[in-house]
Amino acid sequence: MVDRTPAGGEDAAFRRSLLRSMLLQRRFEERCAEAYALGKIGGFCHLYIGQEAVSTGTMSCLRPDDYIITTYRDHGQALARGMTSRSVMAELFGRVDGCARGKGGSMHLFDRSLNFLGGHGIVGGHIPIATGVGFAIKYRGGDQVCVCFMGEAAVNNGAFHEALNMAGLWKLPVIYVIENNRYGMGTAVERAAAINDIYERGAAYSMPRDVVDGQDVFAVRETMLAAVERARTAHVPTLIEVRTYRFMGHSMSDAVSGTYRSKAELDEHLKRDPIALLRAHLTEAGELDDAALAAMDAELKAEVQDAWDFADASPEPPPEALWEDVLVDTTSDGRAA
Amino acid sequence: MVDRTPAGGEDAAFRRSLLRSMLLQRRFEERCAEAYALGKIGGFCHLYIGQEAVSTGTMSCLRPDDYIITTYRDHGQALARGMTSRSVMAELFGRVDGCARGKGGSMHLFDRSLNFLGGHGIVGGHIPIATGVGFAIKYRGGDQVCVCFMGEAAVNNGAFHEALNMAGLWKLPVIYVIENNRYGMGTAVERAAAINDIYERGAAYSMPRDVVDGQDVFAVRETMLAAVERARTAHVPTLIEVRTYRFMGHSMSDAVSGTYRSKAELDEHLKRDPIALLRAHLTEAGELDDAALAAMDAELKAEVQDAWDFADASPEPPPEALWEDVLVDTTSDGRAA
Amino acid sequence: MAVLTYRDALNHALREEMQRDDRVFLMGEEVGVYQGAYKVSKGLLQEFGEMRIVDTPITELGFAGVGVGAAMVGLRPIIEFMTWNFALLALDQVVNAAAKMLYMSGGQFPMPIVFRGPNGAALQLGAQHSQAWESWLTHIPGLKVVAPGTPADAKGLLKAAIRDDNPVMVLEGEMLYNVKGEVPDGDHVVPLGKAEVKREGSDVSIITWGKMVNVATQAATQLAEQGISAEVVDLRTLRPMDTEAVLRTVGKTNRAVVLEEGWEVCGFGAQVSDVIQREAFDLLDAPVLRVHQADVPMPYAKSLEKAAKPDAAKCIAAVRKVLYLDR
Amino acid sequence: MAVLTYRDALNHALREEMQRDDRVFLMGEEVGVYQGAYKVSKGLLQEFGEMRIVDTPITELGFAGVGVGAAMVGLRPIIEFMTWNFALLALDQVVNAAAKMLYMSGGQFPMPIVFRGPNGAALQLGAQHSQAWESWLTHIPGLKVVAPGTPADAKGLLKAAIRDDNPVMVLEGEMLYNVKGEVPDGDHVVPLGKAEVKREGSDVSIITWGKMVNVATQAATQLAEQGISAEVVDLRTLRPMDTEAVLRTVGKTNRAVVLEEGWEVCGFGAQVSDVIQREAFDLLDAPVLRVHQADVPMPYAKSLEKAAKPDAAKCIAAVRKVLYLDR
Ligand SMILES: Cc1ncc(C[n+]2csc(CCOP(=O)(O)OP(=O)(O)O)c2C)c(N)n1
Ligand SMILES: Cc1ncc(C[n+]2csc(CCOP(=O)(O)OP(=O)(O)O)c2C)c(N)n1
Ligand SMILES: [Mg+2]
Ligand SMILES: [Mg+2]
Repeated sequence: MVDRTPAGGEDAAFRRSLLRSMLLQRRFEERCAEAYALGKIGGFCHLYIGQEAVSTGTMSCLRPDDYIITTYRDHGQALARGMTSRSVMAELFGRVDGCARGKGGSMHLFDRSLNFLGGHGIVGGHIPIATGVGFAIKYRGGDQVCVCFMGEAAVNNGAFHEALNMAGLWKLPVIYVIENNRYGMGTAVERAAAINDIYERGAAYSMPRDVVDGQDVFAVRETMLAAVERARTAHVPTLIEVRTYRFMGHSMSDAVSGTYRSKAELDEHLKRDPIALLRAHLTEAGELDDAALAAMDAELKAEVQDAWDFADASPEPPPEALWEDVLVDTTSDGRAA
Repeated sequence: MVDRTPAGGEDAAFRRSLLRSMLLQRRFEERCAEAYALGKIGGFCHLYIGQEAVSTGTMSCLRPDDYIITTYRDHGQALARGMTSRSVMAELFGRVDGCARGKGGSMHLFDRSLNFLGGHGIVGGHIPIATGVGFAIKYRGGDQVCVCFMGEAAVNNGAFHEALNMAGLWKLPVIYVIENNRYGMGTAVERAAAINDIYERGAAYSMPRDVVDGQDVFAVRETMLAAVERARTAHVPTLIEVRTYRFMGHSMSDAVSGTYRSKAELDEHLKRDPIALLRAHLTEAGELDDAALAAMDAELKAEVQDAWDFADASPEPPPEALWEDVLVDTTSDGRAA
Repeated sequence: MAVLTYRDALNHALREEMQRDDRVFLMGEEVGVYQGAYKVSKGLLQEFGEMRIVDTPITELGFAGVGVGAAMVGLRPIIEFMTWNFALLALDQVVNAAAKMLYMSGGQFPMPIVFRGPNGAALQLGAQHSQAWESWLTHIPGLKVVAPGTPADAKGLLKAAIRDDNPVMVLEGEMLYNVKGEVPDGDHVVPLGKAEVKREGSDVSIITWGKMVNVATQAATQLAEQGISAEVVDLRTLRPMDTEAVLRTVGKTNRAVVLEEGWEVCGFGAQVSDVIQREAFDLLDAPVLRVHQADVPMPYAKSLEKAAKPDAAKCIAAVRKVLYLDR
Repeated sequence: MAVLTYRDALNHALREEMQRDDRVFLMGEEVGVYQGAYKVSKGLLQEFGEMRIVDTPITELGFAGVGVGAAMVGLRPIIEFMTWNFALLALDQVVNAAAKMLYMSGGQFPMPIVFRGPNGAALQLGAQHSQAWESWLTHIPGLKVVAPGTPADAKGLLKAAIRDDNPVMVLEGEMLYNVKGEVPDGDHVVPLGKAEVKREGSDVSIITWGKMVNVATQAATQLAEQGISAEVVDLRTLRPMDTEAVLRTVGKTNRAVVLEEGWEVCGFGAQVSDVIQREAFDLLDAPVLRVHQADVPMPYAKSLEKAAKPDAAKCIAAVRKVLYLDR
């Protein structure tokens, strides 16, 4: 898990930990593409490359007892939250040591111990669930927050509207993070939403709102810290539009550019690689030299290789697993049903 | 059908026709309450009393080839559009001469010849349908408009959001009329919507919007005329919040006041009876004297009595009607399937 | 034993379980200030306050999802649908979230949530307000589905549903809310998954559930006058179905009629029929017959509605046919 | 006859019907600029333009309703669901609007609309993306439901669906899109409501539809090697079902296995089984058996997914059981 801001502000070690978190996601996703090509990962696989500052920036503002919920594009957030490369990779490989015992797959990463409430596959479907988590926090009088990630295309969906209206009405500690990467599959945001400034949708729910550069991890942090503070202390929800870009295709079956976006547009955005930006910042500030970076990178590559080997060696779930986890056989007092 | 504004402006006869339309609805609904108590009308029955200026004001701005779609609270709009008291009452009585042959009932009034696309029972469900009608108008290059009535509680529903986003995005000639009568069943608007100025929801869809006093038929007309003009000439949708009040309970099984609103509040609103306001206006302007009013009222009462008698005499649908209208047996070229 | 209405039986179940466990809350349209669209939650807002009796906007999909989220992190929501007709809008949350969360998380997130409300037709509510959803709900692994037909079962099954750590759908009946019956005193819990023989008989089995239990009993009474002894088996829980009880009664009578409120095609009756022909083929003296709603949207007109609905007369006709007394 | 993929067969049907009738348009997610999530609509935007090939926001409920509205006033929409899994969100429009409009308007508003898209599981898409919905859809009066299993039927049934004045649900198969087959030249229309014997046989009938047609044929081929002659009946249209064809094959073989992709409980197979036992009780030499998905949400892991899905081996096992060759 990304370390939280040490009390009293940030330091160089902390900033390096942000880079480390982002770079891990990048290296992990690169290997996923490879594993997918080799048929080790199946089904749909949506990579997070280009958006790493959003996950890392956000997670760095959260406490261990806060909650996170997200979409099918969930590898980056899972890692940034502290799920191990091993447990994620094994899940992607459909193996028994995966975080969901191989039954969830790429789109459905879960980790109860980290309050990571899953990747969800129905666009919009997890947004009311996040509102429900916020409701539960308030119900119990807690000061946790729930962060709900979604793509910009989800904001046109009815579930978004219903969920944000309730959060606004009831004042629930939920932070809705719109990762505006400009496309929902092949549909540009302007071709799907009647307004282009997505964050203005918050007005319809009298919800504090903000828009932030998603390639700048510090900017994400700053916006997020304010939102977390509001949620924690006053149970006020926030809608944050994070402007980012996906460097890969929508999923592994989608070409990186061509049909719905031009190579030129992609190249333009590649110039603002969040990892390169952070690295440059740290280098300029003298907080990271080439050797340290190389060491970090080597270490992360090794970590991902280890995860790959681990996943590869992990067995397929046993046949009886098919029938397990459909229902539990307990009741509210923990007794057998 | 309410006469449309004669070219060159309104005259006294026209204004009296507005009163006549509103008063017809009032007298009709009063008898519905009676018929319901006698068991002649069954199921759910939602009266329109108090909101007549909305239906009449709106319909008076429309052409015969425009489209209307609405909710279960549809008697007033059906009459204002020109459906006969007979065909509506017979439908409420569940008889074969009803507008839907007795198969629809109070919540599902339809009249194809008047482009009256029905009362619909699922809150929010008809809003995307209205968007689809707007789409069809644009598809054919027509200059009709589609008016979609809904209660203020519907604006929190996902279907509303999805439908208005598409109408805003695609610029469709649909006018969404929110009849804000302050309650969705027993839930006051402030307890259901995160913002109180419902019309501001239009901002989320970059849609022209307006709010208007729904007890003043002229105000409704003025706002509506502008919206119709925009829709007809430029295919621009509009969201209009009409502030009104329902003088009766939500449906026949709901007390007029007590649980969720006070008698005092109701009484306050009764002072702004739209019919009384219009009558006073006409009287002051010397456009209507007591005798004319009495004659109009007598005539309308007779019309409703005639409708009642007609409905009462109309047979129950024949047994074979049960199996009819499930499917048609034709194909696109009008041939038998 | 006290005599209670079905409505009060549900109300008592809610109250008792909310007193027993402060993780339990009720959420839905008009459950609070309005005291319930059908008054099932009467008095509960006053007793438990706004945080536990929660009025929602008209957002079935949204508040079903709120329930799922709350259940994921340890609360025990009861989500009331004003009627199951409106739940259609919420089924993505029921099917894709509530039913699958445990499975797709590899066992990490149990889903202790109840979805409840009246199912099926009341009187003259027309096509959009008169549907019975047991067929759709029972199709889905990961859900349990109950349909109490009496006040005692309403209380006992709802209490069991609230205590169960799985998503349980409770299909009530608007037309049942005023029906009275004896309800055992004390902490009356009816185990999920157990059918009950509501009336013993030897010539034919009428297998049914929910609102149709009373119809079956009426039919059996009239059949007795014709010298026909019908056993009425109330499944009570549809998923998981008590197959043993079904086979037991068919083993006894060798003839079965399945009576249900909803439509024919893929109705739950089809499943019952399929199970019987498969598991008790050699025991059957006649094919399993079914009684169900006419295969049309529900009409409004009184006479048509009556013709569309299953009733005791139609049930009796099927029984006579399964006994080869009539064609 | 040309050899086409199932995908191209659908594409040709769309193109030909859009050329034939300018009231026909296609609407859905990614149908235009992206050329279809599964490329079924490839080239159509270029040919017909933006008004007739319409990309939508991710709003299944909303754009299904847009289709309903357009159909009410005289257009003939084809609504593509990227997959039927997402259509779950739109079912209120399908069930409460499209299926009921004609009835509740007393016959005034026919609903010439097609809802189509891939149904059921592809490969390793997990619990939320792998569902087969025929059971739910066939439950609803007012709808027609087809499930083509071959390129020829894909083209012919889609064309018939587009021309029909009723709401027709077309259940395609993602796993079928690349399958090739002969498609009759010219205006090939397959009438709705007619099953087809895809392979003649005399010992047992395998009754199936959609994606499972190929599985049944494979099974029949392997059974032939075991000396068992299996007839494969492809229902093609599920609602209305071709009951005559079902009874004809059962009359011939006296034994039936129903093979379906989806879950057991209230699956469409239960309805088929119920109809057979009811209408052909005396013709049956053994109970009707069913082959279907394991009664669990679809797991992601390859081996578990394979175990969950119906396949030729499972079908063969059921056939041998229905012939009393195995227990
Ligand atoms: C309800 C629903 N409709 C359609 C899909 C198919 N689908 C999966 S992802 C996606 C695009 C989502 O875009 P966005 O929300 O911007 O997220 P991103 O993929 O860009 O992260 C679509 C249409 C789905 N999963 N759920
Ligand atoms: C989806 C759905 N949920 C619940 C209901 C039950 N219901 C019928 S009317 C109504 C209140 C609607 O209020 P509003 O939209 O303000 O319209 P009004 O009745 O005031 O005209 C409710 C909750 C329904 N018909 N549909
Ligand atoms: Mg996006
Ligand atoms: Mg209202």
